[in-house]
Amino acid sequence: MKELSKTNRLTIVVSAIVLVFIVGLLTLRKPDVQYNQSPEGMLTALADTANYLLPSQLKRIVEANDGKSVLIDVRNSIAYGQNHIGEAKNIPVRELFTPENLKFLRTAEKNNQQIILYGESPQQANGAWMMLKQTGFSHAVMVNSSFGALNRPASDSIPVDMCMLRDEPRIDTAALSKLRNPAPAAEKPVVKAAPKKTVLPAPVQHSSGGGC
Amino acid sequence: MNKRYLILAIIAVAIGAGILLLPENPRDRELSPADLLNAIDDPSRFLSTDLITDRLVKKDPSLLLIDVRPEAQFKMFAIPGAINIPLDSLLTPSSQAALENKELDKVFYSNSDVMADQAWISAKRAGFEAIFVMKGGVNTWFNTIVNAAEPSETEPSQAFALYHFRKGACQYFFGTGETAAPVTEAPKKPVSLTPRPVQSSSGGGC
Amino acid sequence: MTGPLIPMEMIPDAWNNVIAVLLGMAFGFVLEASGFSSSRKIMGTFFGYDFVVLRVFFTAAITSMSLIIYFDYMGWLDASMLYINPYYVTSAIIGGLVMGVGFALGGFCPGTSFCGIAIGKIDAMFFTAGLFLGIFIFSEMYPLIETMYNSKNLGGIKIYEMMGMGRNIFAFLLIVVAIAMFYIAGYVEKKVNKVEY
Amino acid sequence: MEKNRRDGSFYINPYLGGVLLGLVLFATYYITGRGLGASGAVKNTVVTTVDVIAPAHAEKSHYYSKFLNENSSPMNNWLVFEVLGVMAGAFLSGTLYGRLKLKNEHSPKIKPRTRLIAAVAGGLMFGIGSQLARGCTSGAALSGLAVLSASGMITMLGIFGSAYLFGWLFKKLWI
Repeated sequence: MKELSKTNRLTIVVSAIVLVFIVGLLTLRKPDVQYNQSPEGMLTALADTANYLLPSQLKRIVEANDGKSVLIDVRNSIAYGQNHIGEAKNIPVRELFTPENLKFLRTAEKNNQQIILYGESPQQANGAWMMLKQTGFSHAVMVNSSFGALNRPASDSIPVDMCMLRDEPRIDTAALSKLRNPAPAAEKPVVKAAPKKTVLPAPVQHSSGGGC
Repeated sequence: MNKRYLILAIIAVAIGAGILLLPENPRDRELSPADLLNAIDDPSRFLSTDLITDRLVKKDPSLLLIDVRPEAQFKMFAIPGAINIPLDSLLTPSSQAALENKELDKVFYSNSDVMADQAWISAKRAGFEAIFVMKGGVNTWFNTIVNAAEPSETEPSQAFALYHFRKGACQYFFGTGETAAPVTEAPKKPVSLTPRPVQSSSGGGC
Repeated sequence: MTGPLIPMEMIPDAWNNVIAVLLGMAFGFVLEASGFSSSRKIMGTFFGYDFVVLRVFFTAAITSMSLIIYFDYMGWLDASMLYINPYYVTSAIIGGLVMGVGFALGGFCPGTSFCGIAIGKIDAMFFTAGLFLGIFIFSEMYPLIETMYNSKNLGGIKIYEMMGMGRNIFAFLLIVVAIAMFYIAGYVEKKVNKVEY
Repeated sequence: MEKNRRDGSFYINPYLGGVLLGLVLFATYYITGRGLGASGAVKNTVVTTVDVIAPAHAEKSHYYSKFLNENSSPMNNWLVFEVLGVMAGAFLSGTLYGRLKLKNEHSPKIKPRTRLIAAVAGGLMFGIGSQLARGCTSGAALSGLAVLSASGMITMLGIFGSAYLFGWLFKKLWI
């Protein structure tokens, strides 16, 4: 076993590997953004109506302008340039995590400011909002309305159609029941509350909603 | 034996102890926040209601419609052939099994876009592939397929083809249309601009 | 650069074969230089006079395992993209046992027999001839054993998942067990009579 | 040291060999995403040979046809090139350390012919086993152990366990 007594080169190689590990660990940069909420926790947050702002609530906040919140416009810069709400800052969805935007958002988060996101549609705001909510911005909320509806001069009288808090079914039940029972029989199915041509009432009862 | 070996053994154990300190990654497939943001910004996940209807009518076996609304709403009205996975139970093991199937195009829908998109983002983060969102949700589906508006005389013939396709689909789903419009063939091409997902399967489709 | 490079398409496919030859050369050099070209040196592991196989095998395993784990953590390598042999329970166990018999009889395994051929070992050449014959026989017998060959597929499962423990704990234990084995090997080697070969 | 390097009895420290082998294995994983292997090359050679001699038979067989495709020959395979490299590398090492010599290694107690018969029998068993386990010592056990795959671990235990058992049975061949 004379080869067992020769350990010089072995030591050199092992030291080199250990050196690689140490250098790697020292130079390791944590990614700027990390999840701090589990997927399951996020699903719970999605069901919390406090995370969705109604247009009327937004209006009140914009008018108060007390520095307790920052408004973020997640549409592209052209749309932002044409028109935007109040003193909104433009952060397109794709640029949400650029260093300067992150710095801005983190400052707002540190100052306990509410981060309010709105977009062309609630769906656009939702993407950006979910990203922020999952990565540690606990004060982020989204506006549950489209920009077009927000920007009406008299946003107090927002039509029901525009108020889209948590997706409501707006299907024509009359047409549906006609489909299911082609001949208008005597005994109507009692599933439908209102057989007349109407809009289904919203299943979620929101007290805060002034606009609806 | 040899002092060197003692030192080397200690180094090896130290490396092993270092491994112990590293985080386990149970969420191996989880998308990083940066990747997820890019995915969110990419609109290719949206499929139009007409495209979905076309695939439903053709009994495309590679299509799985997932209704993410609460159960009560699902029972009241749902698109034929859809299964119900309410948003809050999206990540339970039984739901994950449905999302796991790589052969199927999983299409989320809700009443409008938001909830379906929330389900999509959650599933995307968890690393699921071949998932889509039906643009407009039930509301649009209902208004375009069931309550299809008849185009006026002046509109191009494509509008009429689309209208007849919708009426035909409606009759297909519910047995009868409101008007006795003859069932015409679905347009040869997908009626919407949304491209069909690249991942094709043996199933029908276009 | 995040590996693995070829699946990530960082190296064009054309380089594939060149890389194969280079990596093969390194592999062959290390095997030969460690003494794997000599069947009697290899067999020493089973009779306790030379534990070179045990030492090389486990040192290599724990080295590359630690490298993969650390590189995965540091983001230089995506470990989830590495190929993992599917685990077919029955055929893996039977195959392992059959290979063990072949090892005891032939004194080589396929990789080392090629090293043996390269430096002119006649027994290695006969072993490789047997290898060809064995694979040919297997292919011809395949219809008979097809069901067993394909039964009980657990997919590309990891050993620690199968045992229900964490990856890091398993890796640590493997390193500790390997060092303990090296120590025992050194002890046994002293006790057993030397064999000249 | 320089003196005994050339006489063929010099081997590198086994732990150094192990660490170097680990680095090679890691490099293979890092570059190609798969491990090293050896028996796969033999399999591809067998498939090619059968395909050349009896194409109809190869086409019909369930096993050969798995590895045949119309565009490229099974010989044009990563593993085949790798094994060519292995032989080149071993030749290099053999030259460096002075081990290039035609030799039939066997125990002094047996005839050379017995050794060769045992070698063929061993190779035969190894060939069958490696196809069953979908890889040999390097392909399944070593590469599998590096990524902690279950099949690698089980195959390794199978190989070493039964080799220990049968090693004592065939002790005469070796000591």
